[in-house]
Amino acid sequence: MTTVGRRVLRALTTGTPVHLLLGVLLAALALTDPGFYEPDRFLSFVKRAAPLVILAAGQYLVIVCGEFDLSVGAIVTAGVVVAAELYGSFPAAPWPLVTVVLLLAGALAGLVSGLITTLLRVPSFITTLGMMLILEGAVFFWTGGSPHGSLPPEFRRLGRGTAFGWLPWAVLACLVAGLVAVRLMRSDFGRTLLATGDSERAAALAGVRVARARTIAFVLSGGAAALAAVLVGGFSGVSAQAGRGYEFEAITAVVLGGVVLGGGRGSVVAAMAGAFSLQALFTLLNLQGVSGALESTVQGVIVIAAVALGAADWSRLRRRGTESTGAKAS
Amino acid sequence: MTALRHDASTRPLAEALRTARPRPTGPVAGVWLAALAVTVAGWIAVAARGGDFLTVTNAVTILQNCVALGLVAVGQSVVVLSGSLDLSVAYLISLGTLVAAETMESGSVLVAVVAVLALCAAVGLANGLIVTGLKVNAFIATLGTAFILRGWIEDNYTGPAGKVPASFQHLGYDRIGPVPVSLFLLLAITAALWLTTRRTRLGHHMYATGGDEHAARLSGVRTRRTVVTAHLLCSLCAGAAALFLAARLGAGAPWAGTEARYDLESIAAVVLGGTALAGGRGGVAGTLGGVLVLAVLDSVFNQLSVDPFFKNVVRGVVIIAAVALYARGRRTPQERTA
Amino acid sequence: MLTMQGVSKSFLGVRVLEGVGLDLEAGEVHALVGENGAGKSTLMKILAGEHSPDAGTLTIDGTVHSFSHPAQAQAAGIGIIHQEFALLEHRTVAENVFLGREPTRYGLVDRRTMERRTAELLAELDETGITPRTSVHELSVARRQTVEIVKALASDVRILVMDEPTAALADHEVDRLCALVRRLTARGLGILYVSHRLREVFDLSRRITVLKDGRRVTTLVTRDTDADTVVRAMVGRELGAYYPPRAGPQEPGEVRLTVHGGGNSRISGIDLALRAGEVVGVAGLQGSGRSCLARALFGADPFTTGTMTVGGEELRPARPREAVRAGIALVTEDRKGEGLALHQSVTDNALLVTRAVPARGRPSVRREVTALLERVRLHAHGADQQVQYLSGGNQQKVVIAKWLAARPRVLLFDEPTRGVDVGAKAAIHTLVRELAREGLAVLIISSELPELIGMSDRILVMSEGRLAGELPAGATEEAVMRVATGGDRAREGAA
Amino acid sequence: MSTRKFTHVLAPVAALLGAVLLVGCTSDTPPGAPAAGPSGSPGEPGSGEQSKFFDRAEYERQLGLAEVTPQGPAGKPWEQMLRPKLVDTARYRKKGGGGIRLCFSNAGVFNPWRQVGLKNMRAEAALHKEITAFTVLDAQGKDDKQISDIQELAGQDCDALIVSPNTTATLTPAVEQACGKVPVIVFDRGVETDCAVTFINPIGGYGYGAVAADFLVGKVKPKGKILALRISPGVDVLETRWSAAKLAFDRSGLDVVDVKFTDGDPARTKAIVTDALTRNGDIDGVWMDSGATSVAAVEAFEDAGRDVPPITGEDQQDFLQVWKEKKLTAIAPSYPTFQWRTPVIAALRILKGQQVPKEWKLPQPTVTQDTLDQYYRPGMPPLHYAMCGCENLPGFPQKWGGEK
Repeated sequence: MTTVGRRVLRALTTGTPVHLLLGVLLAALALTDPGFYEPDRFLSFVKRAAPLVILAAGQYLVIVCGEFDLSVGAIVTAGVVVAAELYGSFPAAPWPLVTVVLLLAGALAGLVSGLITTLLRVPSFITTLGMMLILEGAVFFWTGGSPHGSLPPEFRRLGRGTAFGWLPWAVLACLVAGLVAVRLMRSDFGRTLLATGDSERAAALAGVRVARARTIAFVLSGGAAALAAVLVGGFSGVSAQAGRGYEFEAITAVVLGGVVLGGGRGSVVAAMAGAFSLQALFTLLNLQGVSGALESTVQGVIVIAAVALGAADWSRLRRRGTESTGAKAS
Repeated sequence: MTALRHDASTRPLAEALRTARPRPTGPVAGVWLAALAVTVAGWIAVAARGGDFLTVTNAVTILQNCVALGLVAVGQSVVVLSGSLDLSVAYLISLGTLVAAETMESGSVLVAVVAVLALCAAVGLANGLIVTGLKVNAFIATLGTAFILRGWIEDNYTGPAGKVPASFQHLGYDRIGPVPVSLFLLLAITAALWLTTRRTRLGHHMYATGGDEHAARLSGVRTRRTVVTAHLLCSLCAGAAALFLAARLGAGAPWAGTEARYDLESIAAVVLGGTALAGGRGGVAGTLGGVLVLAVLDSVFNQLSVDPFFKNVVRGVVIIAAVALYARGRRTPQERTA
Repeated sequence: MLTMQGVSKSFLGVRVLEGVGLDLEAGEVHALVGENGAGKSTLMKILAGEHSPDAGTLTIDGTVHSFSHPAQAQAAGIGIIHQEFALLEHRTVAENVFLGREPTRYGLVDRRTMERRTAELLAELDETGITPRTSVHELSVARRQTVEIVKALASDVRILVMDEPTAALADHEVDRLCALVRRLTARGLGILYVSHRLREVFDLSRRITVLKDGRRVTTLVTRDTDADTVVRAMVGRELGAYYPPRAGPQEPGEVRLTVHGGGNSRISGIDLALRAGEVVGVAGLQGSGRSCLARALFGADPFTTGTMTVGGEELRPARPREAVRAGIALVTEDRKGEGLALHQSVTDNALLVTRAVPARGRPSVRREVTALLERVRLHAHGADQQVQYLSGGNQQKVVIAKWLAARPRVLLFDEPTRGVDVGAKAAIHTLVRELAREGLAVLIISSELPELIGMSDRILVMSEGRLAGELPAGATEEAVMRVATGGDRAREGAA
Repeated sequence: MSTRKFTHVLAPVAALLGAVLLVGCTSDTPPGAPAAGPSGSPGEPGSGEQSKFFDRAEYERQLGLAEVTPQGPAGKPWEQMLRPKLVDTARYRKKGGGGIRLCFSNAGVFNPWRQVGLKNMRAEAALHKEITAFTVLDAQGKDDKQISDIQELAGQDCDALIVSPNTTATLTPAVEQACGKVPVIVFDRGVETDCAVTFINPIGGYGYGAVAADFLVGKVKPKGKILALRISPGVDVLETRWSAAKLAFDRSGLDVVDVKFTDGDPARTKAIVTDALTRNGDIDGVWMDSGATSVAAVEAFEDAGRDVPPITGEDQQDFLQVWKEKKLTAIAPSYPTFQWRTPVIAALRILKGQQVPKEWKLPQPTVTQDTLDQYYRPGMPPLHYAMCGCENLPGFPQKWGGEK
């Protein structure tokens, strides 16, 4: 086996299927709708995808270190409702303050999830499932079912408005979040996070503060969810179900990007590409006029197929892998 | 391996204790004790407000409320302890009620029961094959199946459909003495699953596959077959839940399974019952206890007229706390995190 | 009894086995040796039904078989004892022994028969420390091995494949295992014995087959050959001096690490001092606390009593991170589980420590990684390759590189050459010596006494969690064993 | 390489390609092609086939009711009734003194409409000193639990039982059981039994859908392109709204270019509207089956730099506000939340032995340009429903989350 061959195969297994899928979908979009690549239209597509992309980046951090975050949807809902509730009580609150408060609150929710998961050793699936129930319950309990205030235009600018008259702030936010995520994964912290997801014991014995790294991942995921909440709230206003289903969409996007549940493998770029693919798929289905009801069926089939494709390649490599590791043991 | 190594000489006492102790493991006893504790606490709380918690009616209501979730959850525990997961049960139940009610309207009850079970078997088989054959992570595989079922339901049904004849509604409403007949269905299925998981080869292989798939395979266990069977059993349990719900609702409803979030609720009940989410440990007996805890909690909330939103907060806390307690109990020096 | 002919197997176009033939007779031990990557594991896996061969035939008692699942191999009478045990930790011994072929009555698993048969088999092997209802996670490694053997015996195997059965055992346990193997052959079992340890191979086997690069080099009758011939066949060249020369009588350097009265739940009363430039060996039986000592020094399973100094400053590390900061490094015995992040690249693994515990003056850039990898003589296709694809020896070199990147002052090795082929072994030995010469304090734990004696400037011997004695360089194996077993007070049944 | 391994790779590839092709293939079909439904008459091109829920007699009855002048006190629509057929309730008269215990089995509070409604009901119950206990059990959207709730309440010493069913068909047996023990009042959705003393509801979905559709028919140029946004398929009350609207559109010659489900998610709604604009060039009117996402639809037009075409919504505060501020051409039919007050009133009448209508039809006012100022009330929360009839209840507006 040549190095090149291996490299190609490795590239295939780490993310290329999603880039292929994204390419196919984007080409299909271009065929369906020739105007899709006009700057305005395309930017608005990116704007629409921004919350999911940011959620996927956050979810990636958690998944890659071997955990789940099912609470992101609830954080988005809670974020939107809390923002409206804050504005209900303090109509004059400056938007940067509210935004920062939301981001901190999201990070706090992530911190709690992270600490429960790492210190109390509760599987994160359960921690974040519980967190989801708690957040949804608490927020609506607090607001009596629906928030008192509405979101003022200044606050909504980030999700709705444009910079320089043409560049949606959301695209900018998405870009910044994406760059930060990529930088992060290239940093020492990012590499140790990957190693933690790959082998917790090896990481711990190399001096990695495993619990801390994981908790930080949860905090970042919570913060990313809060940022998504700001965008979603800005994009579409107050809604009591702003974040519904986002947790599964984000996980789907990440997995679609070839990131392996269980940790240690996959790139954040591929995860975000997964989010774009998902959004492109929704858009394509919309533009094709596929019956709304069938959309989820198509989505289900594509998700299973794409992941199976990744898994198929991967399983062959894995055999190769067990062979080598086996050989080493003999 | 170092972490696994012990000085053998310190072990005999522990081994002796271990040998002497009968098999039921900690969490099972724990969750039933918790159910008892919640009942007592609820009784005190309700009594303090001048109510009466431990009435026959109330007890019957609690038990009745266990049935649907119980049926799904015992099935879910079989997949979970085999190391898999099923997120498609909620939509499968919805579809099951619809198929049951429609078939009963036009055909016989028997045909309907067979149709629902066949449908569920097919979905379970598909889930199992996607997980084992295509090697798609169970989380994603069953989520995908859920999406597919959802599309199917939304495309084909525009609301409640079908009608369940009175003869079949007995399953949902009749009682023997104070005990609802459906409870016997739940107990029968649970007993059957308990026997299957604990006393048959299939069950041993499920624990083995969930505990360490590689080791199980090397030992000659047909791990794929085992996982597929587990998915099959889980879906059939979802089918039983669908039939029960159809009997109780008198019709099929597209939201029969989803509004109640049977997917996540059943997993919550499973882990509440002490089954490890990673598989290999736990069992259906504990799950039933977990379901009971949730039902008793619900009833207490009802009696105290707690805000429904606040209920969710408490449920979330209870689930996390319970699993944290199990994790504490399981924490041993040689615990492997891999 | 068993004949394999012309067996070939490729993975992704890489030929791993090519036309290998092998035969096994009833009642014989046939040893299979070869360097890493020679194809031994693949051959075994084909025999076990884990892989199916691309070409070639497998005949048992005249019947041609082709397995696609381990269950079929079992049914054909082949039992495998894997180096990494195939045991379920949270199930009982009996459940493990009969896993995959539980006896049933009326369709239900017959627990009583299962436990009775297990007890009988355990009794046959004179194993008194295990009961059928013991949960496996409570057993020591050596006992788990016994369970594995019982498991194979329970299925009426006629062909038993043992993959590095002694890798995890201390010498005295090895003797016990050898006795066991002889009893099994006496019963008429054919045993295919895969091992790196030539001593056992010569002790036990009737014939030796040598594999190299996926081909069979030769099959020798043990009686008519010697170790040199076998090694030559394995590596295709003469190996020079087996161990690099010691530093010789020179002034030991400054004291790098001391412990006084160190202890925790497993070990107690530890007093030792490591000096710069010396290689200190630690010997002891399985379970004597050797690894516990290393882990305690490293803060992984910290000391709870006593005092410790590192580089002259008082420090008793409570977690690995503190030890790393103080300049201590630990190469653990479980390379795959504790040493490496298998799906990460060589570079990422090599930089793991420096990234996790950043400090000034340590390399964290790729350029310096290259220098490091050269230093440990890593033969890899590139620094971006995932370490899971490397051979055991190269993986171990990555682990060492990872620690060298952190510029440690004290280096602890736990079984540095386990599962490492002969060539890489020598490279590692040379490297260890070099490092000591450069002023590191080195502590080596090894179950292989020749290695330990060959490498160490002095040898500490552990027994029952204590330091039972210290021997100078060049001590004999007998001397070491005498101390390790507590003089004449041999620890019966301890393993 | 064995064939088995190859199929591992092949199967997903095939499925993936298949899925992509499936998406690609549909481009040949006309926009808004009918989804394959289980049965029903072939639909007119453009808007899909008629739902099997469509009930022409009921449709005509509702349209008729909309024309009727309600009986009852003016200004208190929650006490008004349309074409009442009064029934005698003397046998339910509560004998002896003591307070009244009222019980309520609620389907859930899973949307703002129900949240506002429940507040109305609680406030109404608090108005009456004779009600000493008001027990609410919340089924959280689970039919199964609501059945148990009804059984539980029927087993307690409630003087009257109010039921707001989660699903029409499924609660029938439970309600029938309860009818034998306690006077039952059903409202909002019905059940398939007439054992309840009274069934309270406004005119209904056909009326709602028709009002909105007729408005568009009047405002949009002939052959104009209509976008229909629905929450989700399979919800009976929403299906009736759509089938009435469909009928109106098919008659009018307006072109329904898209029927889409929004899941009640504003973000999705914006995406759908944006895509619809792309696909069809322009949209001349938007019909919505409920108000939760109308503001999002309006914003989608704004964000695309288009004028907002005639649009329908609901009496939700945020929509009314946008309507007023942006001077939209709009209409907001309502499914009034004041109907939550009526069951309490009905219960008291029944327990006093006074006559109540067998089916208590409430008026279903519509917010039009003319009445917008009457219903729009600044300071109320965005998800508040204007048609709450709660303005004079104690605690208004704070209890409803508003400001003085």
